[in-house]
Amino acid sequence: MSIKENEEFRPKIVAFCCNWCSYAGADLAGSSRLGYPADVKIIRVPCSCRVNPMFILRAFEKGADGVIICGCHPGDCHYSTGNYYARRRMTLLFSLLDYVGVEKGRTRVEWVSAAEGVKFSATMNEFVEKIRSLGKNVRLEDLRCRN
Amino acid sequence: MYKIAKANLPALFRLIAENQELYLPVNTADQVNFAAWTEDAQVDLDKLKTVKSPKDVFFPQSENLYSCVKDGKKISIEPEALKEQNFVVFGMKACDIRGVEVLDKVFLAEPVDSFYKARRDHGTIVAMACHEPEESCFCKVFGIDCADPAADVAAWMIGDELFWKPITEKGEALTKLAESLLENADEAKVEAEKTAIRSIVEQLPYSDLSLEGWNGDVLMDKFNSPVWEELYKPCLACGTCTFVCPTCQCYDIKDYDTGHGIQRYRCWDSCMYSDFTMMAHGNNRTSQMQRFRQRFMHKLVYFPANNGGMYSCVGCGRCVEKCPASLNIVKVVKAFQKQGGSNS
Amino acid sequence: MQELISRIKALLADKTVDRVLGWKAGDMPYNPEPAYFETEEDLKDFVYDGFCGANLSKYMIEASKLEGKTLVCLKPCDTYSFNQLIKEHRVDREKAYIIGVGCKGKLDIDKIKAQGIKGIKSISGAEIDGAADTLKIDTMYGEKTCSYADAMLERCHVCKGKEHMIYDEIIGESKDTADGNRFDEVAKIEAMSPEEKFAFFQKELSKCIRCNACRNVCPACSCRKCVFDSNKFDSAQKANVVSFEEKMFHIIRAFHVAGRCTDCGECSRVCPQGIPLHLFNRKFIKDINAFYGDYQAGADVDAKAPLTNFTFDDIEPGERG
Amino acid sequence: METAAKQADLIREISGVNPYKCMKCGKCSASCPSYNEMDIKPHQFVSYVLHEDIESLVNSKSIWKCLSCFACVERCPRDVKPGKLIDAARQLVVRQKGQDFLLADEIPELLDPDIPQQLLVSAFRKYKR
Amino acid sequence: MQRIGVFVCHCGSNIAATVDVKKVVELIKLEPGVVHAEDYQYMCSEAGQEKIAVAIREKGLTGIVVCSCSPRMHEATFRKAAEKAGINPYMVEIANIREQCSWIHKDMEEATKKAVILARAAVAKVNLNAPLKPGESLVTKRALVIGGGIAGIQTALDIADAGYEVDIVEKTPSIGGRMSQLDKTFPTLDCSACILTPKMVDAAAHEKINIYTYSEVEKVSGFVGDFTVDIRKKARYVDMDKCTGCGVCQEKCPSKKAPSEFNRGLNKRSAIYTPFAQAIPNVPVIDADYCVKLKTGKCGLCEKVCQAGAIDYTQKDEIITQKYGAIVVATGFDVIKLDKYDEYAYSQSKDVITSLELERIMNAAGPTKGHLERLSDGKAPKNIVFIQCVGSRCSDNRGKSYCSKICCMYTAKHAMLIRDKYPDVNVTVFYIDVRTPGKNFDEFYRRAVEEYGVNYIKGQVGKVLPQPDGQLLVQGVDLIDNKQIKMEADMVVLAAAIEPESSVRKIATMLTASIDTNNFLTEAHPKLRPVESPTAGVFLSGVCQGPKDIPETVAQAGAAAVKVVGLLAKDKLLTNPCTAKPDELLCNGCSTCANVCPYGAISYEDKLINDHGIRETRRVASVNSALCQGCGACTVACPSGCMDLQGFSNRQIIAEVDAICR
Repeated sequence: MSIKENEEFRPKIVAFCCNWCSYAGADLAGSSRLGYPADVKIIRVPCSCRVNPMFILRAFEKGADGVIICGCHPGDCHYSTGNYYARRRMTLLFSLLDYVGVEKGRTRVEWVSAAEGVKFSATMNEFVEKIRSLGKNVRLEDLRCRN
Repeated sequence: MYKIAKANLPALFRLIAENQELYLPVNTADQVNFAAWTEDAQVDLDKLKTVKSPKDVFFPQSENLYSCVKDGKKISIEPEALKEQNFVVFGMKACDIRGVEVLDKVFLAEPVDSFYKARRDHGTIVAMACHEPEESCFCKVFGIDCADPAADVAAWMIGDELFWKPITEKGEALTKLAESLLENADEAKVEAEKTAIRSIVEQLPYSDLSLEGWNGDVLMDKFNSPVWEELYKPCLACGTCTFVCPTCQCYDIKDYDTGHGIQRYRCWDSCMYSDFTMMAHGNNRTSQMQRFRQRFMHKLVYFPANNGGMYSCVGCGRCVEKCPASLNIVKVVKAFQKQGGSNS
Repeated sequence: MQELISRIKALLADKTVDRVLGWKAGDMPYNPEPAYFETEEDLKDFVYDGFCGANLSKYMIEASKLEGKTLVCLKPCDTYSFNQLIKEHRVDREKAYIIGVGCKGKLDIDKIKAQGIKGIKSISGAEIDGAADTLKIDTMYGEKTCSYADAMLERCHVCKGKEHMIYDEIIGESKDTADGNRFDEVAKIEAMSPEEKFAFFQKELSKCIRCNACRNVCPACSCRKCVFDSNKFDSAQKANVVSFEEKMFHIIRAFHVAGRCTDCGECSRVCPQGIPLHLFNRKFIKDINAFYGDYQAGADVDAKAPLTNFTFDDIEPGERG
Repeated sequence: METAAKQADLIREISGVNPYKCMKCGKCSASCPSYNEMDIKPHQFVSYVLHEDIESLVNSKSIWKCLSCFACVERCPRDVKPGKLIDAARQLVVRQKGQDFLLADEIPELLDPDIPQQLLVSAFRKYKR
Repeated sequence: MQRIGVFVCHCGSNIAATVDVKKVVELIKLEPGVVHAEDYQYMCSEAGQEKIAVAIREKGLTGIVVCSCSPRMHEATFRKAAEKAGINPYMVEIANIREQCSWIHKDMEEATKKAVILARAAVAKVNLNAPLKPGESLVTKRALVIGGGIAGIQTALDIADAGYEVDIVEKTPSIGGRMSQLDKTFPTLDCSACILTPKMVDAAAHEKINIYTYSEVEKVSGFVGDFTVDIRKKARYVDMDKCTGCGVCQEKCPSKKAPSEFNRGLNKRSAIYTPFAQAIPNVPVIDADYCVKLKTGKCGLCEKVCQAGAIDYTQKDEIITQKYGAIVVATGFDVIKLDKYDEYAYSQSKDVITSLELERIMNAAGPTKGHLERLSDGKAPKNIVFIQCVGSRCSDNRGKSYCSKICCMYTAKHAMLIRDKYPDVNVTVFYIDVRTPGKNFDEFYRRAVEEYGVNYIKGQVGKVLPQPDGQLLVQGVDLIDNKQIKMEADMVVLAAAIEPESSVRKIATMLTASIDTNNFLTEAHPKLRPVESPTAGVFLSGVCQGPKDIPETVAQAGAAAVKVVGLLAKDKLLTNPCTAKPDELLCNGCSTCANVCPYGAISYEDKLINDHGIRETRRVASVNSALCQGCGACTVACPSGCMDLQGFSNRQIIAEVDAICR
């Protein structure tokens, strides 16, 4: 790690991207050279509906500072309905996380199509910015995993 | 015999906690449990029973055994340090102290559990008599005198005064530490209190519970009794009874991946759980009836058989109060009585 | 209660049912336990009073596997759970003979004890027939009283009503004991700052001993093997090692029963540490109602559950309804 | 004294316009009613800002000839809005002049309610020369 | 424990310039399970693949991680390579260190660090990978083409010529599409009808082609090789078998107030109509909105005059259910609505028209019988102004951000044709750029300028003002002369942007084919798979994928047909083995999973289960792996974690999460 990077808080961010739209959108951002911070690491899932709340909590447990889920736009799901289920699940989960005092903004859902490299990059930049402003996740981490 | 005004207790606690940890009953979100004393802890000495027994002071619900630290493909092992600091447990009741004696049988016998032993060696117990025993108590059944608890220090809360009697060397040392706050007292009030408590104990509904039929060579008879088939049915297979119990000592050993290595820790387990003693081939107790039977057979038959007749129930009554299905060891004992002491 | 017992006897006698699932008197005035009765002789211990709070519908999962019919006594709120279990194919309606028993609010012994009443020898006023407004409690430390309403379980203050959702017959009268808004407590927390919310739940959950009573009593938590007991998610945990695990457990448990929880309140009733666990479930219920329209799990077996349903215009995660 | 680059930045900031978006179609100049009065044409404003020649802009006749009709703003297909650039240049001049504003009571009493707020503001700037 | 080999690709300098590949190799070697790691210039090359094969042989690898470009690019390549070398192809995972690392990060240290983490996550996943075997599904040897324009017709013809059955579904009463509305075509000025009509006839006559006109796709289910489609055949009120196409009904029909769709509403047609003379099928339909009989019950004239007795007022919509192996979308385009472009006075003056309307005016079968005249007064125009890029290349919210591609050329065509036929008419074109990439395109445009004297002005029109005398005042700018121009015109032609046909959204949703923000269907890869949708078995033909001219459309139509034929030629398809799989011992039988399955792939059965010695009959879920597409909705719906997704299992994803967060 360079000294420069040490100075500021570098969050750990997990992005779950559906294979068909958002992962392709991330690829397009890449081939269009639309940058976003290296703090974001993408996990490819077939569909946003594959994202189990357990995965999200697990990420926080292990020290993630933000989790974002990206899927196809409503109506465009490769599997017709997956993102609708994901939307309801995440709506409820995020609301509960807010309710137990986890800062709003640590979790986010964004619909990014395969054609939206610009949106993908912009979303990630925005999200990283938000997480940086929120600081380290201390409310949902397992202290044993601290470095 | 010494005494200290109730109003001075905070000063006493502060003094004790100056250079050692002090555990005592603390109210957190309306529930009283043993916890470390802090300046803003809501100490509650009036509550007869803490929700959990204080056994976790000596045998924590979970504790690290050692850590494996990973560096590339190299792994090194870092043992967990043993307790080296002295500490005081204030306000344990006679039943809880018996509970610790039961744990001693398990953990201090060969092979000695070094984690437990270190805690026992460094802990000083201030026992408190039970001012107003309740209907769920049945310590008398196990020969425990809650009016005169024996530990490093015995204490009685009588009116606005706490009476203090050192018993052991550790107790004397603690008394010396607290000297400035203690004043001499005579034993008359304490004796009166003991008499009062004992008379209440006599009236307690469970005090006449008979353990007849549980001693001697009854293992197979009890084990094969059809009573279990009926008794277990309401059991939800939760671990409430186990986790509030002062004598349950089973634990599981698990690994936690911290990302930088592995922490091997042990944590309380419950014989009520379906994965208790789970092994590669499955589980040696496959039904809830068997698990239910195990718990009570252990308390009333197996443990005494191996420990000179010492039951591993102390009659604290926590399971009586907390079981979600209103099951408890008293109902078990009574059910066998009803069945008519069929031990031939 | 006599009417109930004679009816049960009749149904056992004419072999309509093979056994009865009800409550057996305990050795304290307040600790009856769920029990099976197979003969008239057994029934002498049968009791049904204000302390029979246990929701027997979950026991019907096991009873459904037995030969013949089981008569089960269900209070109005228990019938929601039973319906939900039918919906999830966990109980067999054909194996159940449901007597809808009357309910006038169930009692919480901890609330009575919290008033400093101890050494209880007997309690009168908790009987189901002609329940009194005031409980008379005879203790070793003297005669005490306590108002019935003050001794009621939290859930009875937000009673879902006196109607049974499913039954074969109803015996006894019920009363809607609601005297508060079900979502008041949730709204109070929602209004807190994130720091306050966190502190509140941190404090409550710090008491959790992971005894699993809440899960094991829950009619919605009917999994053969809970994710927290299996290695499917690498999530098998037994003890509260650090505060995260309690949060993980309670958040996921609430999520797993979201849209399925009938708000029967058993989790809060049985928690040995008095954690208000219903606050999790009720938050989900409140959100579901606000986001997707009013939904009461267990009211209608055929209704589509909110988490297996959707509309194109559902609100987006993070938005407020 | 501000450098040209700083001034160009200021213009971009005040106007909120990204001059790089311009595709040089000329629709602004095609729409402009004051086109013939102007020395620097609306579409050229963009390249002056791009080339950071703000000096010429603030000294041009154009910034005072612009009627602030916003036809170019309305019709620009690329959201570049030359009218806003012109207004920004005007503002630059006004700012340099100091506290030389119209007083509130000088605002004509009878105003067409349909006139956009922004038009009024830029008109005041313009006529307060 | 797996024996994992990690292969780090330089991708020339694409990766290696930003990611220190040597460092990645060095660090990844420290991960548990990794027994081999190396880097190479191009892993996807023959030599690169050979390196993988050698390592598998020599080091006994059981799992492979390739750190390279997106798995969407080369996952299949490396899986094949692994399979050839003897290990299960699903033991390969890709760490995407190009698109999602080297290409978006500038700092080498940072990018390298991230690449190592991504590789670590892939290693963690492979550690838990299990060999998977694809299942097989049968292919229905029939294709569906949605849209009967030139794209659809050409695709259908090419598929049918290869010997497969094809159905065309066209929502209007005739096939032909937009091309049938055109008068001439660039850059050769062929008559559009002359080259289209034979194709239409061929299609209609082809024994393998079945055309459903006046029909729409209603519902699509299934998956590649086995789609089931409901087609709604709208009530035509004319018996297709009986009608002889004599046309008497249309002549006699008293209701002649319906705007002609074919002529863009410039004139009227009868309630019973064929859209144009060469319509195929040559069978009219009755427009229920205008038919007096259907509206009031009176009239019935067409029935009386029809000697064939083909009129049937009682006809109802009919649903046809058909199975297909492949579906081609060829839904085409329309021009945008111009209501947001007030400045051009399109809605104020009849003489401001779109180019497509001009096509109809110029066409002999059009509203003016091919005479160039003003629609307001029928007079011959003297000055015509063409305005380019109306709604194209706009980044405001009024128009489209893209270039419509065909306008420059058809405007040159129009200008040239007008100057050719009416040399005294002045033609002015306002343009931003003239875009003529295409064979003989620029030559064509230059001819318009040089030979036909069309006046091209670099600049835009700001506004068109209709004058009281009916003339149009055009105010524009000449950016070269730096002059504002005010000129009179008697006709203004707007090159309005084109956009995908509005019905495509619904169709895309039914097909679960992805669609971009402009409603163009997304191709599987912008360069390498331009005629395939990311949804397997769905192909794209024509403008539904992006603006195109006719030759490009025909070329793409042929390409799509080849893809379809390639698919239909197979008897069986290998199915994706990444499907859901229940653990019967954990199943509660609650049906929650089945309730969220979009494919009806989950069923329940009563099954004797042996759960560690406890034998009982339980209601348990079972997954039909041929139907399951592997979305994973069920895995999250399942509370006990009994349902898991192969290839993306709970523990695999958790391992990735752990590796990333550590």
